[in-house]
Amino acid sequence: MTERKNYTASELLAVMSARILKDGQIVFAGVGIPLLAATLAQGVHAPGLTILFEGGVIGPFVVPGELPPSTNEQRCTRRANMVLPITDVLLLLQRGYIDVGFMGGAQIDRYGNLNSSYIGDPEKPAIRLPGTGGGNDISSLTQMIVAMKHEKRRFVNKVDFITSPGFIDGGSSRADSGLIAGGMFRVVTDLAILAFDDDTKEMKVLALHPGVDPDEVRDNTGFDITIPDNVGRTDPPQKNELAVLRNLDPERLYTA
Amino acid sequence: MTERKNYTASELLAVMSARILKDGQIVFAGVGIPLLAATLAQGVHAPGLTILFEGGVIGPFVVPGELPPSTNEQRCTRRANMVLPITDVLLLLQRGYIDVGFMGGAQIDRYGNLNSSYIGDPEKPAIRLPGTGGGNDISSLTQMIVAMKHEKRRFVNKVDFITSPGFIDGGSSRADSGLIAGGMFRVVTDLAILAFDDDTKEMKVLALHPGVDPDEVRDNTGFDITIPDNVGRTDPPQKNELAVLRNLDPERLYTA
Amino acid sequence: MMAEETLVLPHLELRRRTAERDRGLREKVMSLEEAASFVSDGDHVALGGCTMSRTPTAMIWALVRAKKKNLVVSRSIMSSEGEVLYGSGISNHVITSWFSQGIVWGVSKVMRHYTESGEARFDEWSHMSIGLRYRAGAMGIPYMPVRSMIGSGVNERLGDEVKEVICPFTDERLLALPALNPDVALIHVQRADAYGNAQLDGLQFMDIDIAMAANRVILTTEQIVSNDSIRRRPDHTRIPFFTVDAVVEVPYGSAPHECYGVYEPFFDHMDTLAEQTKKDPEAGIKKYLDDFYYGPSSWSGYLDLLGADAIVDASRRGRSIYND
Amino acid sequence: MMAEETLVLPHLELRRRTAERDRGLREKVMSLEEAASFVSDGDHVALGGCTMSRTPTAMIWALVRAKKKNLVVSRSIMSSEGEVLYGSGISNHVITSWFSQGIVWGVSKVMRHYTESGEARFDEWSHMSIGLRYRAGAMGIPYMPVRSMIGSGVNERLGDEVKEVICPFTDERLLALPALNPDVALIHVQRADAYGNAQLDGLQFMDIDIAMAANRVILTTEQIVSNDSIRRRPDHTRIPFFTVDAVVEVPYGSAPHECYGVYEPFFDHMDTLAEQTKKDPEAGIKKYLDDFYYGPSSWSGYLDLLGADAIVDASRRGRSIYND
Repeated sequence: MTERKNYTASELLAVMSARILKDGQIVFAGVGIPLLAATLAQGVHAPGLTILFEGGVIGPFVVPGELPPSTNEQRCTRRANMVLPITDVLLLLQRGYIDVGFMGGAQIDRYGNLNSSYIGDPEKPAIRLPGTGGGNDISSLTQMIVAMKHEKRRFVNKVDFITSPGFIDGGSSRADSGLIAGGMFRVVTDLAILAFDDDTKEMKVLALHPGVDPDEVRDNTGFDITIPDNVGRTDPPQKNELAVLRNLDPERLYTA
Repeated sequence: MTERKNYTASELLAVMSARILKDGQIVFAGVGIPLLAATLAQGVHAPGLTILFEGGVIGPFVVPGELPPSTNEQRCTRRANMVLPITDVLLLLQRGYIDVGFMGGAQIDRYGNLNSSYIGDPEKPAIRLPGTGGGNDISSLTQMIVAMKHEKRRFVNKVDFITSPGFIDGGSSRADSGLIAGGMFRVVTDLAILAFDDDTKEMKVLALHPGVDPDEVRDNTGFDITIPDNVGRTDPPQKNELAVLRNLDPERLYTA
Repeated sequence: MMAEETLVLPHLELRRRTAERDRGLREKVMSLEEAASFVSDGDHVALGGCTMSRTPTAMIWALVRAKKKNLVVSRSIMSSEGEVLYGSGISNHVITSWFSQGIVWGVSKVMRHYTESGEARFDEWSHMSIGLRYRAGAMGIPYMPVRSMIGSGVNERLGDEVKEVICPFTDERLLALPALNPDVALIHVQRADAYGNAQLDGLQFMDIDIAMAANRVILTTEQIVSNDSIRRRPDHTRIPFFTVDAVVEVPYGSAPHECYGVYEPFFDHMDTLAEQTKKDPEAGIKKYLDDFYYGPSSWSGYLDLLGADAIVDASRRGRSIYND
Repeated sequence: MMAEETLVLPHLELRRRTAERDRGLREKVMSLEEAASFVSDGDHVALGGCTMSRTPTAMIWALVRAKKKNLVVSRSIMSSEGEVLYGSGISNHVITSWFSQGIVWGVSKVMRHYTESGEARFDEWSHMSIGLRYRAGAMGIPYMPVRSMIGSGVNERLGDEVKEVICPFTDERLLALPALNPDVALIHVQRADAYGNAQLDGLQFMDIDIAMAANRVILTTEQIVSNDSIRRRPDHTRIPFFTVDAVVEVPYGSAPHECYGVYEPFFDHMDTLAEQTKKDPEAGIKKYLDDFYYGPSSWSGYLDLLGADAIVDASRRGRSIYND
C-alpha cells in the first residue's frame, strides 16, 4: 500500500465488502463497516437487498449522515419494514431466513474463529473486551462475511478465545461440534479478500487489492497463509461507489 | 327438583359457579356458563376479577346481549386490557399466572376426568365430539372449576376417553403422570357442588342446592358418590344475581 | 399416525428449502387462481385465524375449485371451513384441537359423518400443543418441551408423535412436541403491501408463528396498502415480506367468518349451513359446495350469493368494535 | 459459576411464588423510592431495553441511592448503566452478551477495570441465549433447546450452566439453555396505565419475555394514561397488568439513553462520561455517581444537571422518528 490512493483503508473495506453482497439477499449486519457496505450495495448494485439489525429491525434505510451508534437505537428503524423483539430477529437466523451475516472483527484465526471477548487467559485476561453481542449467534447460524483491518496482531494462528465460531479446528470440526449450518464465507481486509479451503477450512487468499504485494499480506498475517499463484486481483473502488459511501458518512465516523 | 323455582337450571349453574370465584382472581373462562358466571361474579362480589379467553384476550368486559359465539371472535375483546396470540395466552397457564380454569363439560368421571372427544371406542366411535380446544391445556396446568348438568350419562364411572385430565386414576396418579400442578377443584351442577377427596381424589358432594334430596344426586350419578351426613346446603339464587344474569343474556342463549 | 421419519424435517432440509425461496424485496400481487398454484397435492397446509375468525375462506374456495388432492390441513380450531375440506375431498386429514361449526350450532354433523365413517381423519392435539408445534417450527428447533397434554387420552392416541423428555437441569419430566413446518400457510389479514408485509388488527391467533414456520405463505388481504404506509409504522408489521410468496387482495375474504374490525360472522349463513347439513350431512355439504363454491364464476359472485344485506349487516357489526 | 441447584427454579417453586403475588386489577402507582423497596439485596434483577435504549435509568438511580447490595443483574446488552452498577457496588455480577458504553466510545475502561482486577464478574452468554433464557422463563418451561453458542469458548466457559440434549425426533444435538426467572424486572416504557398495562413503541428488545418471566416487575413510564385509553387499543398492550407490581411515572426516565420516539441518547453526556472514565476509571465513575446519582435531591434535580438544552435537543431528535 505504498501508492497514493484516493480512498481510505476503511472505504476500501466497505467497497470490497459491498461487492460480495448480492441483490435479493437478506443480510444481518452490524454497525460500522458492515452497515455502510450493505447500504452501499443497495445504492449501487443490489436495490432488493434487505438489511436486518440484531436490535430487532427488518429492512431499514439508513438516512445519510445519521448512522446509528449501535444496532439498538431508533435510528436503526428509519423507514424499516418491521421491528420485532431481539430474540425473534435472532431466531430468523436459526430458522434459516438469513443469507449472510456480516460483521467486523477484532481478532481472527486461521480457521476463521473470531475473538471479541478476552485478550490473554480468560481467567485473568490482559484485556476484557465487550463480548459477543449477536456475533456468536450470527456466526453459529449463517454464512459469514467479516470485514476487518489486516494486521498481524489481528490475524493470529489461534485466537485466545472463540467468541464467534468459524471452522473451530478446521476440517469437519465445526459440524462435529454440533454447528451443522453456516460457517465463514469471506474475510475482507484492506489488503485482500480471503476465503477458506473446502477441505481443511484454512484461510487462503482469494484476491489481492490494487497495489498489494503478496508479501504484504504474509507480513501482516500471524500464520502461514496460502496465496495461490493464480490469485485474483480486485478492481479499485470506483467513483460512484466512493460517492455513495461519502454521502452516507459525511463526517467519516466509520471511514476515517 | 320438584318445587317450582324462579330460575332455570342453567341460571342456577351460573349463580352457584359465580359464588366460588373470588375477587382478584385471574380466571381462564370458556364461553357459555363459565363466561356468564365470571361476568356475574364481577358484577356482584368480585369487581377485580380478571377474565381470560383462550382466543388471546386479557380482561375483557362482556357487553350485555352481545355474548360471543366462541372465545375467538372480536366480541370477546370488547374493552379488553390486552389481546395476544393464542399460544401466549395459553402459556400464561403454564407459567402459573392463572388462578382458575373454568369450563363446561360433556362427560366427567369419578376422578374428575373430562371427555369431549369420543363416545365409545376412539378407534370406531359412536360419536366423534369436537375435541379438547383449550380444555386439555387448562385442566393440565391450573386449578379447575367445571360447570355442567347433573345427568347419569354425563357422570360416569370412567370416561371413554380422557380429553382433559382430572385426577386420572385417583390418588397420586395425576402427579405421577407428570402433571405436577393444577387439578380439579370444584364441579358445579344443577343439583350440587362437588369436590374431590384429598387422598383418594374421588368426587364427593360438598353441598346440595335448595330442595335437592341426596338421592336425587345418587340417581343422577353413574357411580357411587359420597354424600357426607353433614353435607352443606347452598343458598338459593338471589334477586340481584338473577337480575345481573338476565341482563347479560336477555335472549337466554345460554340460560334457557 | 404419520411416519415418524417425516414428522419433523431435518434442520438442513428445512434450511435448504428456505434458501431456495426468493426472499428478496419484490412485488408478488396475484389472483386467487394464480396463488392456488403454490399449493401442491399432498401438501401440509396450515390455516391462519381460529374458529370463525380471519379464516382464509377465499383461498380455500380457490383450492376447492382447483380440485387439490390429499392435503393435510392443520389449524388451531376448525369451523365450517373444515366441513368444506372434508366435503370437497381436497383434504381427508385434519390436525386441530377442536372441530365443529361453532359452539352455538352443536356438534358438526359433517365432521361426525366423515370421521365416524372412517372416510376422514381428525388428529386431535391440545390447543397449545398445536401452537407450540408451529412455534418450534418458526424458531428453527425440532421440538418444544411442554407441561401439557401429559396423562391424557389425547397424548396417548398420538403415540410416537410425541415423546417424553427429561429436563437436564431440574430432572422434571416434560413432553416433547415435534416442530411443525407446514408446506404452505394460508393467512388472511386486514392489510398488507405488495411485498407481503402484513398488519393484523385485534386477535392474532397463531398466524405469526405459522407464517414463520411455513415453507410458503399465501397472504390474502382485505386491502393492499403502500409500502410507504407500512414503513411509517414498522412496529405494526406482524409478518415480514420475506416469508410471503403471494399476496391476493380479497375484500371479505373470510366471509362467512369474521375479520376483526371489518366484519363479524355472517350468522344467518352459518345457521343455514348448520340446518342444511343436519339431516344428510354429505348431501347438505355437497349442495353447499355446489351453490357457493362451484356455482359462482368469481369471488364477487360468491359475495353476491351472500347478499348485500348480509354484507352490510356483518360490516356494521364488525366496525362497531371501534365505536367507543 | 452459579450453583446448579439454583440455576433453574423448580416449577412448583416458581408457581408458588407467582400464586403469592396480588395479581388482581388494582392501582399500583408509587414513587421511585417506594418502588425501590421491591428489590432486595441479593436479588437477580433483569433490565429491560438494550444498549442505550429504554434503559431503566431512573430506577437504577433509585436503587443506587437506596444502597442495594449484591444484586445479580442481567440484560441483553449493557451500556453505561453497567458501569454505574459496578462503580456504585450495588452489583458486582452481571450477565450479558456485550458490555461497553457503546461502539463509538471504544472498550469501556470501567468494565475493564472491574473485570480485569477480579472485583466484578461479567458472565458472557450469546445475545439470543439470554433472550431464550428469559423466554423459557416466560413460558414456564425449565429449558429451551438452541442451535447457537455450541462449539465456542462462550459455551465452554459456562460449564454446567448449559447442557447438551438430543432431539428425540431427529437425533440432532442441541444445547439446552436454563430458564431464567429474574426476581425483579426493571422496565421503562413510553406509557402505561395505573394498573400496569404497558404499551411499547418501536423496538421491544426482550422486555415482554422479561416481564412474563420475572417474579416482580417495576415499571417506569414516561406517562401514565387512563385504563380507558388502553382498552381502546388492546392490541397495543405489550405487558399485562398482572405481571406488574409497581408503576412509576418518570419523564426522561431513560436519560442519558433514549426512549423511542420521545428522545434520543444524550450523546454529549455520554462523551463526557467516556472521557471522564478514561484515565482513572474508578475515580471517574465515582465522580460521575457523586455528581449525578448522590448529588441531586430528586429525579428532576438529575434532569437539571443534564440541562434544558440537552433535553430539548434529545427530544427534538427523538420525536423526529415520526416526522416523515
